[in-house]
Amino acid sequence: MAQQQKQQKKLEGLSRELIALRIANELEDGTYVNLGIGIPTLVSNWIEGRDIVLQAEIGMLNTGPLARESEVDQDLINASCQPVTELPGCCYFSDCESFAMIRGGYMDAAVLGALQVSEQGDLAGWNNPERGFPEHIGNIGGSMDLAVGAKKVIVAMTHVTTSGEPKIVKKCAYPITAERVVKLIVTDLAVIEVTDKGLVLKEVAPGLTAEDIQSVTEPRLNIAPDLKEIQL
Amino acid sequence: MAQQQKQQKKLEGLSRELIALRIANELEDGTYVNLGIGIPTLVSNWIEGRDIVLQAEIGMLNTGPLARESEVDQDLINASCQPVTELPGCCYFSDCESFAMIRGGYMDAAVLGALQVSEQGDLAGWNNPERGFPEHIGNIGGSMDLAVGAKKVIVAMTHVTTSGEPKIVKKCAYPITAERVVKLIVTDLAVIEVTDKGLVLKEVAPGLTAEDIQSVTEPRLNIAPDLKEIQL
Amino acid sequence: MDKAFTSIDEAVADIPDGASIVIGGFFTAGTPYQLIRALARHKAKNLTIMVQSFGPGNEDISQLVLQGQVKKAICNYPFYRSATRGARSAFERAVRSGKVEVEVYPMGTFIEKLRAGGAGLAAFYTPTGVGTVAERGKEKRTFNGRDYLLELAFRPDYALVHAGYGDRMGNLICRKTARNYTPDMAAAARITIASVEELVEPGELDPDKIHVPGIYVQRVVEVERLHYIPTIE
Amino acid sequence: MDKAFTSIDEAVADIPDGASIVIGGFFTAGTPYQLIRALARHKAKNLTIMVQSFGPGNEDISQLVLQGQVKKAICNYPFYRSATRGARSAFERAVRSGKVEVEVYPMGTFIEKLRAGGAGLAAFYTPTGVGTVAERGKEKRTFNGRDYLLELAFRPDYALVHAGYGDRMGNLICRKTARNYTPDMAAAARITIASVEELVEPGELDPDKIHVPGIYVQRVVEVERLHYIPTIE
Repeated sequence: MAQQQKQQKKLEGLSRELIALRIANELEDGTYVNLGIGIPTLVSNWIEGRDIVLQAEIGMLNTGPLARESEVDQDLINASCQPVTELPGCCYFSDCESFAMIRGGYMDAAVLGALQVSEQGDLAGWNNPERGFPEHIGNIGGSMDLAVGAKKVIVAMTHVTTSGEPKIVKKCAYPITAERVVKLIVTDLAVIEVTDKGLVLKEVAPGLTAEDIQSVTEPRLNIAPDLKEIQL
Repeated sequence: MAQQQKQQKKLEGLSRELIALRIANELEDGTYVNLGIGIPTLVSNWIEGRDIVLQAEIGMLNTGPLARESEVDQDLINASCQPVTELPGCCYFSDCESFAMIRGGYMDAAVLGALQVSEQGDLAGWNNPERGFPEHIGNIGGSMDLAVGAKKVIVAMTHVTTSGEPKIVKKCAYPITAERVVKLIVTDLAVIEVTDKGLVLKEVAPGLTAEDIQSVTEPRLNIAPDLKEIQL
Repeated sequence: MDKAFTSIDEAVADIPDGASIVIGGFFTAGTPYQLIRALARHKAKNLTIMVQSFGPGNEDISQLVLQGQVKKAICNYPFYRSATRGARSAFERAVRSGKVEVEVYPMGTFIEKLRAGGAGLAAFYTPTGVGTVAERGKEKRTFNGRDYLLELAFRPDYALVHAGYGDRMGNLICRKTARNYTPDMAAAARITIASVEELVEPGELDPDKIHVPGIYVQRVVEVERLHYIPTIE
Repeated sequence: MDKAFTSIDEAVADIPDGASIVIGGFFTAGTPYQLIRALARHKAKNLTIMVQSFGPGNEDISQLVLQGQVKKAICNYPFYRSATRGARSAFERAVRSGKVEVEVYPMGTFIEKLRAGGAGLAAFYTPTGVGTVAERGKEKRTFNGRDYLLELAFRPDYALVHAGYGDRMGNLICRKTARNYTPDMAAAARITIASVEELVEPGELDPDKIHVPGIYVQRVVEVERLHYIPTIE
């Protein structure tokens, strides 16, 4: 544990904003994307002007940037309860339609936060049992629908917990959001792909090695032949 | 058969318009009503100015009278494919929403035509096997949804077929639309209620007797203690 | 995202033989006449066509039947109401001769199966059709003392729909009862092709009034408004 | 049909003890604050409340909890996101002490159960929640190689909803993302009570723009627009 904490200090990585930028680079033009609460929300700062349509699960397509003070409208918010704006071509619909759309496979990508991701791509993100409620009681919100409905689930999170524990694990200890759905994990330290043959380390933060990443990752990482520094 | 035809000639009853009027009188103010194809459509002529909202299953509430020539809009039709008009407070919605509404129990009454009605209230109206298609192939349209969804199903039809056969029968020979749904049958000759204890003859056309009606009705009719002439 | 096509023939050009295609519209309201004609010119074969009717208002579909493009029809009101008129219809003749297979659903079930498909649901239980021939081959199950039939979701390959107004991102606004099947068919199909009478730039349509969110529409093409007088011969 | 009430207290006066009530709104968008306050004044007890959250944006609901009116809560995001803020919430304390029972569904399932109820369907199969604790006690079934959970329809006794505009026949138009749960909750409940910021005569609303057909709304009452700034402390 002492050793791990020492190691954690050594592993300085990307800021939350740069994790978001790396994910923005991953998104393709001409796609529909949903951004979850937390780091995922920051992705919107990096796609302005790009041909990417954001969906807000409350019931909106083509959500614009956060509203400035004079623009705030209590009837125009995203699912993180932030006041937002309209982009040309936006439209509104019911929450029921929004989730029909999500389950129906219309989201090309969903970017979600996570407490843990397993090497099979299980996502645990909705319930922190440390809060002391029974295991089946917690803030599910739209996370389970997004996790099963999106064509590509990208997880945005810090690589380890505040106490230095790996969040990429062999098996999720926290209640899961969905089984075998995560395709890509972007953390402050690395970009890791989830494949049928296990996790593949594709990119590392500047100054870090594959061994550094492995030391804070529970399952064994396969190293991509073209392993490189995180592309920003 | 010769005798029956003689009898049929004798039993002159209400016109289609007056069957519709009798049904209009049955409808309560403050209700939502769907009118099927045929005689039921004529009911709309008798409720102008009353507090009854008509639903068109194509996706409209508060459908107005048939459009006059100058008002015709190809995008504003009822389910009988007739051009109609708007009444104040009308609204449009999808066909899917329309049937959600119908199955959801929001129609206080549906007035439907029928080929046969059984003494249990089974309705047969969608498929005339004489047309020569297999039994499961025919114009179902919205009839099955309306028959199971409406709070009160009222049948509007002639009492006998063009060849003089009873259309109120012990058991439907034609493919049924729904089981045990008809509450009231209004024909050119009589008004008959379908109850748990069988059919109850409530009203007869002017000049006719209960015996006349029984002679063209297959199941046994219970005669209402207050049997009267059809109220128009 | 500019989903506008200038050529209606190009908009349908990739529809392969054997495709399942849902077609919107109810008689004169919302029928995508020009897209149906383009499909006839395109000549894809062995098609499964899901449409309200092969009867009145859909005369343009006759051409698909006459050209032998239709293998199977899924409808809720397949035929002309009039037996006499029906006897003259190419579709009814093809059904009687066994050239076209027909499946009929109650109208509410017909569109709810598509809604379920678009909404990512596998199936639902409906009370409609219990005790009738519509229950043949279907699971019947009791909930709270009432019987229901299990109906499976349907996800067609293509949808051909029509709307009064559309923008280049695929958002559609329908006129009055022409809305009918359009929103749910657009959501159900993997590729939705919409003809619109007025194509505008994104931002010109009222976002609170859009009936079909653009995400459901992959191609949009402007067409002339054809004028019909709704009367049944 | 004039469904307008002048007194909001009269509009909720018949809600009995033990009723199930769905409440629309998502944070500051579309929450029927005044109706919730009227329900607190009305003091009906043993209520089952189905609402997105007892957390931010629904502080007015705290009063129902503090007054012991709530027996059971059905939510999709019941608590404050912040554990610290949550610890101070009357609702979380009531849940921890066992005074209020909680049931949680994924957001899509939460609203789809109501949609099914309003649409007269008994149940549906959804892929959401498979392999998670959400599948406890639920039938799991495979369709085309994929697993789905059976979810039952829900038909509450009452719905409290809010809309920007309404007419006396109950037709509602919502503003932007304030639409959220309103249409499907209104359809699901046996009695829907709507507060609107502007009540107009029938015919004044664009019939192509109505989000909630009046048939789903039994009572409508005009209220002042309350102004909130959407920020989470």
